[in-house]
Amino acid sequence: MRVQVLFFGVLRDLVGRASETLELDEDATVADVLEHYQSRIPKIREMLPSLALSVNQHYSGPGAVLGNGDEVALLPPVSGGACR
Amino acid sequence: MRVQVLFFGVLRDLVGRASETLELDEDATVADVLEHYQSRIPKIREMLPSLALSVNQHYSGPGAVLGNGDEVALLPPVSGGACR
Amino acid sequence: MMRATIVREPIDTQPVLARIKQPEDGAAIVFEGVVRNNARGRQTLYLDYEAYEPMALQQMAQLAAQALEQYKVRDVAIVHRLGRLEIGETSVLIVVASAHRGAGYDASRWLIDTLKRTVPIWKKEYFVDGAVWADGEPFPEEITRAQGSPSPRVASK
Amino acid sequence: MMRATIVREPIDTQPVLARIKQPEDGAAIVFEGVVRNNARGRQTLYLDYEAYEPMALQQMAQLAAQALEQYKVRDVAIVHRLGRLEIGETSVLIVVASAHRGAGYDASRWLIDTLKRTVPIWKKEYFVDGAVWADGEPFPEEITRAQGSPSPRVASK
Repeated sequence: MRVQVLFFGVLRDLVGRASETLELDEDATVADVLEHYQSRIPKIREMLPSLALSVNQHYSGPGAVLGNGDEVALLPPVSGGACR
Repeated sequence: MRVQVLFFGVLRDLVGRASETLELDEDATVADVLEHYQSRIPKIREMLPSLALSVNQHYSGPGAVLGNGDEVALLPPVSGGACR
Repeated sequence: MMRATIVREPIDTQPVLARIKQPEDGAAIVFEGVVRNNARGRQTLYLDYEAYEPMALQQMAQLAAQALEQYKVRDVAIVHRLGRLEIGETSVLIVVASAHRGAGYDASRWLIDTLKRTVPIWKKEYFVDGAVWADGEPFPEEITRAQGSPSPRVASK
Repeated sequence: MMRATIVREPIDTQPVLARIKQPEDGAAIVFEGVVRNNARGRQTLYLDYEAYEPMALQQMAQLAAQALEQYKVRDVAIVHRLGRLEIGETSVLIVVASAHRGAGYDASRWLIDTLKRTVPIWKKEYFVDGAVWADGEPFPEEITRAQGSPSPRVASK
């Protein structure tokens, strides 16, 4: 099955693109997506404890099971608003 | 000596005017001004614990000694702003 | 530019806010007190605000200065309107500009809370069946009352 | 009328405030987050804001609904701007209308605090000598992290 993976902020710079399509086994989870990018871009490994995840635009955990056509996003700590 | 006495809000309605000039003995205090209006308008007596006073536009107590030309005001609880 | 002003025309928030914001600010907090269509369950028609104007202005300027010092905000503006106000109109505007938002919120809230208890302004509420002076909030401890507060001269009599 | 909006043009506070105020309100509280001319001691030139737009909009709408429920305020509006912002420009606007001011201040503060930690928007800061993605605030407890948060499926591997 195929999922769409989106990258934002510093992650987009690291991956070098805003999104890509990933081919995964049936019953793959968000953790499998993370595994893929960790091995491709080692720097992502140390960022994991601060990253959040979403599936189809809702916050989600690494255990979430994916379906064909799902939209997964890797989200660095957010920084909207202005002042601290 | 003479002082100018100002009335605001509900006090102005009670006294029936916004200000008047009062003739006082030398060394009179704000308490003497209060005494004068209490005897003239008994209803003011029961309001005293909630009223504040000013002399020359600064909050003041009943003990303040007055001088010729001073401006004394009797101030009901204030209600500026809008909502509670 | 004055930090405290009293006006008799409708209050226009935008120019006050625009004037106060500076490049070093990270937050602007605006409070508008608005005339409500009801008071204690009765339908309000309109309000009349009156002030002991020179004293009110002085008190407002003093509150502004105190807010800058106590809350380390960069600038504040306080505007109060007098005269007849219709429902929905703004009677008081408080703008605070600050590098950090926490201090801004704290200063704004302290300013309106303190203004409502210490600045000599009174409102008369008009209903279909009559008008009354609004019950004010009690003066704070620090302000001596006409009776009941300790006062050396009176006590020694 | 939408309670949450994302725009790319300058935010104009006045119409949002005018639209939201109703006769039953006694207080309107406005928060504007403004682009500062400095960050951690360095002089900022400008900022770029980007968002995961559909999710950000959903999150903002959810925050608005939660604020109405938790704080009993009458209405709220949240506007965030994206793209390039110059110093002094408003990146986020939060307007709360309420019968009572205490609830209004509480809701306003909760909204900006929560928005800054949960709404997927990121800013890049441009300085004379380069650009960096701002360190975001850590996600709150309730949001599971990619690693380190308890998650049944991963734990059973």
